[in-house]
Amino acid sequence: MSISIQTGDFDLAAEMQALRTASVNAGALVSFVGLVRDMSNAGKVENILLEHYPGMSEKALQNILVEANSRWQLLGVRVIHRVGELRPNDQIVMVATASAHRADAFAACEFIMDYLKTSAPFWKREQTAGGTTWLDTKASDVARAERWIQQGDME
Amino acid sequence: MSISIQTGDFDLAAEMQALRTASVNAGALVSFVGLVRDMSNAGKVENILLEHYPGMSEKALQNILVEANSRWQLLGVRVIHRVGELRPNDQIVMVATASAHRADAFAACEFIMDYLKTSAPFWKREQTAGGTTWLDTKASDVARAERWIQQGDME
Amino acid sequence: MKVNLLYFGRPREYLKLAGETAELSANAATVADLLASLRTRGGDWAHELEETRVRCSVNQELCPLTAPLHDGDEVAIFSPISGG
Amino acid sequence: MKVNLLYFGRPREYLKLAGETAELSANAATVADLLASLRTRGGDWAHELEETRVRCSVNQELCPLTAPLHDGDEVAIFSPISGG
Repeated sequence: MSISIQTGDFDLAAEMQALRTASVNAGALVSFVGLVRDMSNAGKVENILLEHYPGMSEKALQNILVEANSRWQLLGVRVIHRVGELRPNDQIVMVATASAHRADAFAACEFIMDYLKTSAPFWKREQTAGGTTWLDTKASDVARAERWIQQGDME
Repeated sequence: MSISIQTGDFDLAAEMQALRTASVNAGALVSFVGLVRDMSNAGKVENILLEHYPGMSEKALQNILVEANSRWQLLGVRVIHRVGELRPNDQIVMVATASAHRADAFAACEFIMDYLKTSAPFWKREQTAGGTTWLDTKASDVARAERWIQQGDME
Repeated sequence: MKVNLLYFGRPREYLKLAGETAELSANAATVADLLASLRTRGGDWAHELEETRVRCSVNQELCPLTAPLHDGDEVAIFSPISGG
Repeated sequence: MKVNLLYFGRPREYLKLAGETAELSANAATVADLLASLRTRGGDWAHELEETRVRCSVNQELCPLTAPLHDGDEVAIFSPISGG
């Protein structure tokens, strides 16, 4: 399990190779990469600013990974979240999971993204020709995160 | 939508880069890579032989991708399946999806793998110290594929 | 009638045959009938082509063993699929 | 009592403040009380810290605005989170 919060870009290839090497007897690798879209509800996106809460952001991601490990058999997990100014088509976030079986790798990767979106302290400010907007939490992300709620965990 | 069935290895990095470039305004990229595990029920795996039904295998994968495209908003899909002799930790299969939103990219990637496992004509022969075995369809894969069945489609 | 027969997976290996053209009697109306006819060859044929061991496609579509056959069909007989 | 206040997202930009140490009266028992007290500064404070606009954490755990406060807590006030 490894987490990075960084301003620089990441190399998906190198990350996947490292995960594969570190995850002995893995049969399934799943990756998610989130990109800055060039069109938003407000129009053509010029850039976005990603802010986080240093200290809490690492802790929140760590908690999500601990929970994922308790729910699924994982051989490796890697999360990278970028902060700072990003442009359309830039990579924002990567979640990669390794498991013996694909069901666990898929579920854990989706779970981590859904919780990251709704419980890790990151903020996006979008800049369009019309000005800047701090984006709201998406209702669809909240709904997705709620699918994972089980009795007794992560209130 | 692009499908390859090949004996040679593939470069996940190059494939993901190509998918990202081709998928304009994608916000989410999901990839699955299946690897040869080094331990099976029969013991330590020496190698596996992957056979397919030329002509039908391409057609079966194409049908799965058409179905995926009809269910989800996809900006790009790439499937590579290797055939021939493979060794433990070798890459067997890759499915990568690009979409504006991650829900579609995740669902389509899982759907394609679940249907590939149960409806595309590929066969694995596993070699261990005890001899060779043609693997059976896994009941868990059948169950996973059945989750996607909707009234009126893909009988 | 004639069908173009292909074998894949375990039967291809154990029967040492990738394909053949089979001349069928009018009684061989389904894949199951075809299998029964092939099993009369005895030996590995009787064993490898037991209904529980094989799956089939007709004209490159997966189908149950009850699928009807027509002259010129491409019929494949194989062990359960296990790719990915 | 004293709390260490941090601002993130929209309030951090519009209040032009990353953090401060706030001295609270004994009446400010919850985050909601703290917000009410901060809103009395008027102007952008009254607007940006409306309850519907902000979310909070206490000691780096997300919590509802009804969360109780204790001396020395690290309290963060921010717009809805939107990472990933």
